[in-house]
Amino acid sequence: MTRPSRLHVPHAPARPGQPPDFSYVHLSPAGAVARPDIGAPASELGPLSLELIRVLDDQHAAVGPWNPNLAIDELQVGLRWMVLTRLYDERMFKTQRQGRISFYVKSTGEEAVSVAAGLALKPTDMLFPSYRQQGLQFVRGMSLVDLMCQLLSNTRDMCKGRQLPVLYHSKARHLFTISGNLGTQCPQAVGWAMASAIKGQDDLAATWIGEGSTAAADFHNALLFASVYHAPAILNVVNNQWAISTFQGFAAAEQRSFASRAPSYGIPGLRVDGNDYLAVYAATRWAAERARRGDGATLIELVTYRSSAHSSSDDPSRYRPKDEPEHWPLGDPIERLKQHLIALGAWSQTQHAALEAELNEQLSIAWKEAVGYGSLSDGPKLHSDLMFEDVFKDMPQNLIDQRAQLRLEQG
Amino acid sequence: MTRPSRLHVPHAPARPGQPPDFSYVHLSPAGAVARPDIGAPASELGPLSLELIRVLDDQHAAVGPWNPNLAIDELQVGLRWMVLTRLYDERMFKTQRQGRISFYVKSTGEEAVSVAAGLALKPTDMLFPSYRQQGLQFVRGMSLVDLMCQLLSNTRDMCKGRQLPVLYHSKARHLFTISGNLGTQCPQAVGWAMASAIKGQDDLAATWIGEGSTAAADFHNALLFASVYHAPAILNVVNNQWAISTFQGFAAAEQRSFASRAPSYGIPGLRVDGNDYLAVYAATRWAAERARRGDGATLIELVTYRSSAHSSSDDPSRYRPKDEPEHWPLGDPIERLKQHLIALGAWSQTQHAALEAELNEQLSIAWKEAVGYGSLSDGPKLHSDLMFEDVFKDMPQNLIDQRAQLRLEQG
Amino acid sequence: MAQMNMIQALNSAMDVCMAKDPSVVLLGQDIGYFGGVFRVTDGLQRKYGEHRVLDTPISESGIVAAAIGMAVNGLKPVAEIQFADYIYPGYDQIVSELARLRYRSAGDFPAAVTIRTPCGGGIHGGQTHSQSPEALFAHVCGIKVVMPSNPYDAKGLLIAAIEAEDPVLFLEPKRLYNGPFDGDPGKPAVPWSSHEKGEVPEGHYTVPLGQASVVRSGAAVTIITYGTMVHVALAAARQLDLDAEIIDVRSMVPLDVELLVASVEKTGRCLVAHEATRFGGFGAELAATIQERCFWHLQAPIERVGGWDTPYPHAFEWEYFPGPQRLSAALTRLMEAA
Amino acid sequence: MAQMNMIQALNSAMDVCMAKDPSVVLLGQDIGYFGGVFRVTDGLQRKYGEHRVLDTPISESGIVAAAIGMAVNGLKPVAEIQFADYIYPGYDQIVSELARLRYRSAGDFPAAVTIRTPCGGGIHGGQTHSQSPEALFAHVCGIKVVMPSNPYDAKGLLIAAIEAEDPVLFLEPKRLYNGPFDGDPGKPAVPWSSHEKGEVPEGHYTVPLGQASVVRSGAAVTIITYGTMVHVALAAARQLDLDAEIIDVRSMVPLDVELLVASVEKTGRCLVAHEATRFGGFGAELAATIQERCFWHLQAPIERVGGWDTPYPHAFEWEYFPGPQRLSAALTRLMEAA
Ligand SMILES: Cc1ncc(C[n+]2csc(CCOP(=O)(O)OP(=O)(O)O)c2C)c(N)n1
Ligand SMILES: Cc1ncc(C[n+]2csc(CCOP(=O)(O)OP(=O)(O)O)c2C)c(N)n1
Ligand SMILES: [Mg+2]
Ligand SMILES: [Mg+2]
Repeated sequence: MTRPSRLHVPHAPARPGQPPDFSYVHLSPAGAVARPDIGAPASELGPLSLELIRVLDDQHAAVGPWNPNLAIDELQVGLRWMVLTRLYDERMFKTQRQGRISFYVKSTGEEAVSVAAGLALKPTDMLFPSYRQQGLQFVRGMSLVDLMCQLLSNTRDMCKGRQLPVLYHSKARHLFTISGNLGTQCPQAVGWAMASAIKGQDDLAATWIGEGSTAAADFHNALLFASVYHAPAILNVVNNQWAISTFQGFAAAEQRSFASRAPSYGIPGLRVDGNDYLAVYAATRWAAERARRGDGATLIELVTYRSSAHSSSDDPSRYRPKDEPEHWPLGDPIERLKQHLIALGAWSQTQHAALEAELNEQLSIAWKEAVGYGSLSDGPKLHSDLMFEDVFKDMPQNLIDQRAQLRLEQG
Repeated sequence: MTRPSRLHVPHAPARPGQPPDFSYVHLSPAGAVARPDIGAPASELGPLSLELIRVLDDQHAAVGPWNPNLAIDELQVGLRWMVLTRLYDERMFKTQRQGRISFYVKSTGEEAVSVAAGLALKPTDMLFPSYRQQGLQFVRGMSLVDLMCQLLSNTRDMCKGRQLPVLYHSKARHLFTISGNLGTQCPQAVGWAMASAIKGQDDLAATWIGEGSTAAADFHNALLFASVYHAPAILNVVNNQWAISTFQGFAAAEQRSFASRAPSYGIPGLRVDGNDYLAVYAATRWAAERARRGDGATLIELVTYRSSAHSSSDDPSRYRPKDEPEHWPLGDPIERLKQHLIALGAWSQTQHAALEAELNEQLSIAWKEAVGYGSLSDGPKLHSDLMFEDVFKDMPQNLIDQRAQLRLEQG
Repeated sequence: MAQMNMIQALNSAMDVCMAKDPSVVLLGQDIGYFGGVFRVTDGLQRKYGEHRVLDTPISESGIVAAAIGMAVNGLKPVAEIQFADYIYPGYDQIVSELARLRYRSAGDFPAAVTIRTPCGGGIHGGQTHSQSPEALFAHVCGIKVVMPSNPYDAKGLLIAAIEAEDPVLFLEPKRLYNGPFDGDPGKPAVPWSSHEKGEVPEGHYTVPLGQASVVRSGAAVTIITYGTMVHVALAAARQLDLDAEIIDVRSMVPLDVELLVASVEKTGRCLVAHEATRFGGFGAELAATIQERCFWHLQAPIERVGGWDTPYPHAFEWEYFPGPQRLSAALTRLMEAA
Repeated sequence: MAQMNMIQALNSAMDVCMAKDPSVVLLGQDIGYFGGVFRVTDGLQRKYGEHRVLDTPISESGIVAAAIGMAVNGLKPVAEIQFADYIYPGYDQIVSELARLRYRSAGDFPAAVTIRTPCGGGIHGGQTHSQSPEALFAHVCGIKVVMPSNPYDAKGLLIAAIEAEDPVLFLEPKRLYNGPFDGDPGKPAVPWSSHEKGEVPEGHYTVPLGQASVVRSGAAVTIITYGTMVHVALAAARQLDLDAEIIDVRSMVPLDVELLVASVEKTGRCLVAHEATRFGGFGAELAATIQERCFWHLQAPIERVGGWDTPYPHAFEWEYFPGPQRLSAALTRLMEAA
């Protein structure tokens, strides 16, 4: 240590006490990025990984070649699910604060990422989310009560009490079981897609991973296998700028976008405004059609911002400026779609307030029902015998014995 | 399985019985690729990862901006080490066939990859090779006897009998211990380089990995950490077209070069004619200077061809055309440097034959000495007590007991 | 019945399964065109096509992850890891994912992947081609662990593994591929054709997972072992002319505890042996369980024999390997203990 | 002496080492600016600069590999894995590389990396924030494995680990970070300040690796355990009013066999307990060794208590956890056996 270190250490753009700074986020004007043919070779699509696909402009109009031209009612459905996602998040976070559930993760500010993508896909496409895409659960028709019961680990918990809150799944709705281990779902999704191709199915697999988690080797594996076998998959990187306290530069994105990882594997990479409902929808559609044609996988980087804490265990004021969220240059996805609908004359503040009231009412009713099925602390509880099931298809002797032992312990 | 599979399955360009086909190897003419400033930002260096840096042209002249302008004696030294590498490989392979050593790996056709790079670096730069860069051992001054003793696992084996043949190391010569596990050395090299930067050292780390092994997650980790911390490292991908029976397309290179993996992490990627001594030398120098200036890592893809079997356990005629080696478009690295020297009037066939005779004589003498120190089957043997050493710094009780037990067993 | 070595028996198992069930697919490094570095998948790509026998990149974690995804989408993947020593890059996908999917999804997303991999030493492979990592998987809940000791069991167990609805780690003692091996490298190699377990039916049959087998019955002592060591134990018992009962565990998970207990209750003495490193090896679980269950029947402490607590060194292969001598010494201690 | 909880004690250990030796560097996810999700590295980046306390990408294999390279280049890296449950992506670099470098290079390239990671359950973390993977490392030759049960030992062992010339896996029972825990989640939390082992010297001292400690001496039975379970064992012995000798293993590798043997020879009865899954757990090695060494002194079979052979389920945390009741039942069996 005689000479000073010349190691490069990435610096978060701003820490507490400093002014927020998003100058590092490269923006393209809405409508400015070309929309290549769906069948174009990946080698011609490099620029898409560096520019930013946007549809909604500052005047709330939908512009440019990526405009998916959705019907009014489709837009309203999207808005509804996004609002539900946000209200659900707020409600459940509060519930955690009150000690009713052990843990919670909000997706505030990232609702378009899941809702728009979810609606752009077919119901039989298989989804492999991370823990921050609850919008997918809603658009796939999961009931509020079912989701809440999972959070409560109660007698109706789809996971039979085995998973942390928010790690939902549904076989019927083609929603894969969410892992607590970051990144593992990505190459699994590619494997699923490979099987789809082998079986001659029309279905694709879509997966979501946080930008911080792209550092995990599994992300590389996903790109690699998708590249080799042209798997019909969509790999979504949700770049919400933060991985707990660590900013995106530590996932090797100080110099290049996450989307640009894809072209180096011969896969198109699209960098998309993740807070622009229409852009997310359009990019997902483009990638889905490409996959269904047999042209393989696409990586979509969704540039967005995690406006809340990482989880109920986190306090972001320790590592980023308190007012950083307000400075995020891509705005709020709900507000933007809402203003677009208002600009189209198809929505109003009154309607919006009514929607919120309606959904809040639904949440209250659902919550009442859900807690009736018990929680970790009160009410009916799952039988602890369940702990020994599903380790294997058939329970082996050691688990039968241990189940008996536990029953004895419990008197 | 009702509909036919639409999975894409990469196909080797040619299998036994088919005519060799290297049309997939994209070539640039010698001298045609520009040599950017060493300090140029990675974002401007994209094309270098797709073109092919070459210096020696078909008339055996050194041309273009990448010509390192080496002195005649430097070229002769390079030739000498390459010839030694080849003769050593041939001799040791035969030895394996005769049952004197248990296993061997040749680097035939890839001698420039290690010799030119080794000579372009400083002796204190730390090298993290794979099992196919024996040229590095020679240029770093390892003695023939020492290397042979390792192959023989004899009483002078630097590994004390613990490693398979060819997994050499030397602390004094800054040659890291070679792993049997593919790819692990790459992120280790980056860690070494990070430490170099932290300590303010001038030394860099260089590592070599086979193109098939770039599929290993460790390769991604190496790029990632090199990118984040601007580690002074050179990551060499030795693309010798084959990974045992598997051709390079299965490492996701059907559509893009291996070098192009680097720019997506903000690192320059150079695609280099690996059979062109001068091109390898010049590219390594460029990357080394860049690293020493503090501009971080470079990935160098060395396009070459594994002309022999994968190892002494392999029979390539089972999976590729017998005459494939003769069709390799980039020729033989030794022949090319030799012809260049002849064209310069600084070498002759007679001199070459004399060199071979001299080196063969050295090999004979060294081998005689080495076998004198024993082999797996004959002569003096390592004491089996050594098996229990170096598991830990100090031998724990269980190993002391087991050593005693073995001594008893042996009577 | 046909004569098969273990390679042929394993090949036949996969052939039978692929013929019967179109959802069975194979994937792994060099397994397709080339038929695998040990030729276990030889001819299967030619027969079933390259969409059912997939060559893969050199990424063990990618292979396991892809197999999981395929299984979730209704295929029955059989993944080969070229050597057990190279399974660790895939350890996370096996331990955190494959083994836990059924559990965490309450039965909704099981993934019945079979992972085949050659293990064990005795072929001068050095420390990276000789390992026996069964203990590192047996402790993980949710994956079955199997190791055959002969061609008949190999085929029957592999078919059972592929047909099982659980993930299975299938360890193949590579030293037994071509013939039984009694631990003496000096002796000429013996082919399976000279062994009764080299008689293998051509068609479909299973050897159930979770059942140990009595390889030889006896009254003086019980030797509990598996894989290559089954043959070494036979040789040691023969050498000592000992009336040993030798049990081939076959399935480490689930473990056939009752069979082991019954034997030790009968003999009162027990030796546990495996090739893997002794400290923290699977033998510890066997010894711990046997002493719990058979304590009052034991006439001597249970002996545990294994590889030493070091990596498997290239030059000391036979000093490392727990051969007949090490077994005999332990058996002698065991019989002499009063 | 100062009062420290385990977090402060660990922080102080690193502080002492960094102040003394400029080659000590820390790396891990969120450990720098933020000070770690459990705040174990709080303030160290501010004090020693961002070139010695490095935030890293979310790649456990990359972290271990980089630490190896740093160690080879003369630094003394202390890597944090955010939860032990997330160590598996780094398993290959630990098992195939870190643990074997000294061996395969015949002593030329040792890599003395310390890997710190919080382990164990009891904080409602579900199956991915509760695991105790010590057995998966103890079987691997070449890496020491350590787990403290109190702040005093935590600091002394961590300094010893960082100063050791061998790689060390340092497991931190996260349930003990803020106070001792006797296994009853209903009771109010107790801070370390009320415990004698919460008295921790500010400066440098070591607790040697490889030495177990007698936490409480007794004559009736020996309880061998470590981590959180040390406190549960104390509670169970108290509840049963049993003259139990309780041994805190502290180092699983190397293991202080003689201390354990001496105790069991004295008491003639032995219970082995840990939080990890029982099957194939480290308790199996303890039980197997004790029965080998103490067979003639044993008056009853060794009892083994652990977590069940299932993943650690979120809703059944306390039914899974081997609490005082499970221990008491085992102790009662053990004392009643004749
Ligand atoms: C393999 C693994 N390593 C570490 C963790 C701990 N961890 C949980 S969330 C998180 C940050 C993830 O950030 P990012 O991928 O950006 O997703 P985001 O939370 O922003 O949605 C970390 C490090 C984990 N769950 N799994
Ligand atoms: C992790 C790991 N997986 C598999 C292997 C088996 N293996 C040894 S060499 C090899 C092929 C490597 O090919 P490549 O990286 O192209 O290097 P080359 O042999 O061509 O120099 C394989 C699969 C291994 N050694 N390590
Ligand atoms: Mg993030
Ligand atoms: Mg190769």
